[in-house]
Amino acid sequence: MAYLELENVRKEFNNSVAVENFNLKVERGEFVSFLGPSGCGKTTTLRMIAGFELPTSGAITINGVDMTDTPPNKRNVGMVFQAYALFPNMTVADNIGFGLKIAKRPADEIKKRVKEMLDLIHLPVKGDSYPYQLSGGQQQRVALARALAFQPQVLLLDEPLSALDAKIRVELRSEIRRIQQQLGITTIYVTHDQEEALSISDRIVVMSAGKMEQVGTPFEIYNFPQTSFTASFVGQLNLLPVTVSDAEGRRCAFNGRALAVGQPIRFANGASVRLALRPEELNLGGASGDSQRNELTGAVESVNFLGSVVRIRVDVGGATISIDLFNERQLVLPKAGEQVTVNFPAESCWVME
Amino acid sequence: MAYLELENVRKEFNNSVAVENFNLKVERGEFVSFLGPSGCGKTTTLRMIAGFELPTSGAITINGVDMTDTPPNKRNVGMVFQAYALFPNMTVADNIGFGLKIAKRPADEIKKRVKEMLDLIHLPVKGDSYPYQLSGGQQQRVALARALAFQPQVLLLDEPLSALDAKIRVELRSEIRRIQQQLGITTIYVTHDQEEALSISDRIVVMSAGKMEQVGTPFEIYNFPQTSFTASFVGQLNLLPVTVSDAEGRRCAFNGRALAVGQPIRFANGASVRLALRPEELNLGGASGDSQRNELTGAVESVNFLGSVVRIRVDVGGATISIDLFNERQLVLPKAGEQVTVNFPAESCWVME
Amino acid sequence: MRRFPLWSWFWFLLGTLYFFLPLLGTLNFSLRIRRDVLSLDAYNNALTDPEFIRTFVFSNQMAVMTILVSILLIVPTAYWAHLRLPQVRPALDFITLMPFVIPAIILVFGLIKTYSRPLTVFGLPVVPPLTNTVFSTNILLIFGYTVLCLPYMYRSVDNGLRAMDVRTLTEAAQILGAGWPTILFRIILPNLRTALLSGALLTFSIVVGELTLATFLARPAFGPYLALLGNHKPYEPFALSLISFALTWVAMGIIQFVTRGSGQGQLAGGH
Amino acid sequence: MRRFPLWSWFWFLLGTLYFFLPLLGTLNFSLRIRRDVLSLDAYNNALTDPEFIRTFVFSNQMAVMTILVSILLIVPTAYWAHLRLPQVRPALDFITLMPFVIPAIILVFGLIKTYSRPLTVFGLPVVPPLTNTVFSTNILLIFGYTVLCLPYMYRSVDNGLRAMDVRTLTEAAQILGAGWPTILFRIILPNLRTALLSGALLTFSIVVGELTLATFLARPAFGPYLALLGNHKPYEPFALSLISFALTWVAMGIIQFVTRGSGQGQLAGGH
Repeated sequence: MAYLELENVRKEFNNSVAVENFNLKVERGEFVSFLGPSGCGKTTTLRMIAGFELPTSGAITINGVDMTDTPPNKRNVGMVFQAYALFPNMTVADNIGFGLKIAKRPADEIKKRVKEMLDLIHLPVKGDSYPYQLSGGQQQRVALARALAFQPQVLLLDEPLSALDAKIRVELRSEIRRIQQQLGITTIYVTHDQEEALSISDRIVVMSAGKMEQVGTPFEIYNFPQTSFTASFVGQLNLLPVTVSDAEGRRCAFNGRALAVGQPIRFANGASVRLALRPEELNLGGASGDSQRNELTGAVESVNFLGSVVRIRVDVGGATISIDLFNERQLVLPKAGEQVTVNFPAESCWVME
Repeated sequence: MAYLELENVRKEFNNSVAVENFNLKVERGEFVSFLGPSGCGKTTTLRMIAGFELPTSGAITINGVDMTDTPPNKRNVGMVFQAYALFPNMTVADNIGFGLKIAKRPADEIKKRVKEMLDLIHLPVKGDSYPYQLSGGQQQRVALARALAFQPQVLLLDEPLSALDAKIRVELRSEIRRIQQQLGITTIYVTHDQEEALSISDRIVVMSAGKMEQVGTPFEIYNFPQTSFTASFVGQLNLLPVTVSDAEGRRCAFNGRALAVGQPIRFANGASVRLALRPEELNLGGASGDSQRNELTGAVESVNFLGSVVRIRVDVGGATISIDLFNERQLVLPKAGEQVTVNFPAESCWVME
Repeated sequence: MRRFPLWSWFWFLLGTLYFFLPLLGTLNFSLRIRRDVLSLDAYNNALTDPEFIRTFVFSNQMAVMTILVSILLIVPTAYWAHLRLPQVRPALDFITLMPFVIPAIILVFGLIKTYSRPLTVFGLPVVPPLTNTVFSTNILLIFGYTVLCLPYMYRSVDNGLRAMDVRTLTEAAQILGAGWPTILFRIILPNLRTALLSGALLTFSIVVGELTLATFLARPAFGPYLALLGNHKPYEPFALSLISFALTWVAMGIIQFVTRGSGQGQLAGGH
Repeated sequence: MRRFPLWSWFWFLLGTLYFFLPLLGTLNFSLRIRRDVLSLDAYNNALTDPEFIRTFVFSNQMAVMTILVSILLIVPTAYWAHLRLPQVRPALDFITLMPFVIPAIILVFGLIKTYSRPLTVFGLPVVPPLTNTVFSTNILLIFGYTVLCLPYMYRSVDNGLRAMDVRTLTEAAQILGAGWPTILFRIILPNLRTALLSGALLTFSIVVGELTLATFLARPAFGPYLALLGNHKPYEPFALSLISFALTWVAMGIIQFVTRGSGQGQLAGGH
């Protein structure tokens, strides 16, 4: 049986549906992210697990115990908020020890545990500081320590990094992952940042408009998106208007040119669909007769140097596609207006509505 | 003669130096970015060009006229602010026409020009809206139109995109570039975002602690950084501690292994220096005897899937290096702990202090 | 909502009752000038008293002058502090808070003593005596009111300026070629509209009801008239109380309406 | 700075003079009880009057009670509004603004009329007459003061709550296992410390100087004593004015000190 389980969870606010038909089983020690744009219901779902919102219907079970109606202060769940939410009137040590003090643990046990936690977050000497004396990143580490100090069954993180600067964000996310793996704690992580979700999670739940779009590992979500929402929300995507020419043989046609598709086509012959492919799977140059590679030609619209990546936009007639290449010193880049040939493997593209 | 020229510009605030020894010639129609971390003096320099700050010493010339002491309302310069700064009591049309009205142009000319500007920013029907009715991105377009309406000699942009969401930011930056090229207006753009500066500029001025670090095209800045600040501020960088073994022959040694360096070494033999290389120029696998490629071996520390890019960290003994690979479906990725060989071309690495 | 303790409702209800009971009582009483019948006679009596008209008009004139003096004093000072001297803003906040905590009676003592003789500083005459003529006493009264209302007006203007990012708007106007008069009258003042209105209405309400200053300066204002009436007549003061109260509601309704109507909630002043 | 028009300096100077001249005049005058000599006799006379002690102590007691009643009434209401009913906050803002604009004289009329008889609502007695005994009249006075000071106290508490992100802190405490009493006494109140202090000090200053309510309820408070003194003695009231003023400065100094001392500027209450 799963450690944390949400069954048919539904939540309405004033007759508008915020979350519906939410079913998820999370294994002990698993790190699951809820990924989606704002208003997709990811935070509402997290708040139902915390007990701040009650589901309109459905059940939430933690470690086999039905928690659906348990108030938040009886759930034994840890939570980290976007706004840190450290108690400003307490020192860092008192903040971390707060949950243990509430649980009336002996003072020396609290002291020992606080010390452990301070070491865990690499802030061993900050115990007597006040929150306002710490940087945002340090405050969020303390909030993490506070959430973990009383050994909760589940750790919930509600966009914990979105108030931080880009560099700190990258640093702290691997920190969070390290601590989570070290303690083996079951974790739910809410974010709207796809790179964050991809890099940190065991599994991702992509959400949109209150519904689950797809559940899978980062690799599955990125490489095999099952809905057009997932495909376009996670990563960059080129979309070519094509006609299915041979669904069985996995072929479609773009401007009269036949293209091989690596994955099954679930549309009838003659259907007008879109061929999806990621910019980084395209290459400049011909396919040199490889039947498993497709070829397109067109005029370069722009060449955009972005640092590690060079993005080339090519007008292939009726559609513009982006090609991402790694910057290399020797790279000879085409100029705007030049005619180029572009190739991509059949395997890398798929057909969507 | 250059269209906009800054000569030996220096600015002190309360005896602390904000900008010093700033020399720059900008050609007519050129797009130059000032790039650097906050507090590096880039905004102060821009504000001196606008006339909001006066240089402590030095001269600023626009189109051959010395503007050093001219008040901002006499400079005929357009500016776009980070906070949009639209006048909330005026409609979009009145905002755009404000500069022309101040200049007492005839009403029908203003009307015509406002219409042109609204078309230019692709908001033809928003003339009668008030700023609070527009999204952030739309407000910034209007601010751009307002700055351009009275045909200024120079356009200044002070972090115009940093208050916007990531997707809008990318969209609006190519919009700004398009309009700038269409009108051929000389432009100075201040940003702390290296990708923004790389993608939009003709030339970049990298600044740090009030000084110019390097001036060059995006390609030069990224691929041939001249200072260690530039190298580490722009893009990701791997740094290996190496010893120069043969400065003449462009060789150095890392853990007893000889490495070829593509660029001249300006250090003596035996000097302890650092070898710099970008994560995207490394590849997995052996150099297969190519003398112009270097080889390192080590244990995989982590494999991090970031979507379009997979980042592999390898402990090569005494240092950890990052390798960026494009995600491809067929890619067989090493596991953490596995021994791997990594190769990179001599040309892609250089030696720094 | 579900888990919230009941006592909150209790307190909320108590607060509401506490506030509205006196009002109901006053209304009830003011309608009972004739035994056992509800009538508006008390209102009629009060409003037709020529002394009422005279004092009410006088107080209104004083209020308008006070508002003008306040705006002229505060807007440029506050704008300047926002634009160029942010470091003096705490000092301004502090100074403008003081009329809250200096009782009006102390203020009026100070005014009378200081300005009833030619004011000398280190032996040099600076201001002639102001209490000698009606006109100059009115000036003293207006300046006294200005101090009394300073916290409200300053706070309104300060909030209004804070909401609009004074510095960037000023710079945006400058770079488009505008000079100082244009910036003040075309950018700053129009965006302070609701803030000024809110400050003005508060000032108005305070001045019209003010008792202490007018009494001690012996000016025929509405506040002392109302107090006098309270000592002599049983019902009419309550009618006037309610009228004044209703005027207040109307004034605040106008603030709310204008604030909403402009569609720019973030620019609203007020407290 | 360079290009800023000169008139701003002019206004700034005028404002400062305007504020401090009366103070200097008062100080000068209060030291001149003996002809041609500066002396502190006026201060000595004023402070040794037994009536001064009596009224000052009474007003201080009233002030303390007013502060307690205000805190009990306002903190839970404001906390609850922040946590669960953000939509009622505009209404609360509006209601608590009203004492600003209802003259004290109207308030006291309403209080006297309403509570001098058994208060009936639709014929049912709700509250016994309060003006019959000294004790119950004091209660009426305290409640009157509470209304007068409502804007200051509510605004302090509201600012304090606004500065601390009530909802997230409450949820953070809940998820760590805390119940309501713990949340209120360990999280909310400690973080309102400076806000409450600031509101309390303002309330204190206002109550101690208040004239109208105390006069009409015939209670021996400090405000009426000072007014009486002003009609009979020439120098002493000015000495007391300045003492009261000094107390005010001390009180505000304490606010500033505590606000700074806590090192948490963002949690400061006040206006």
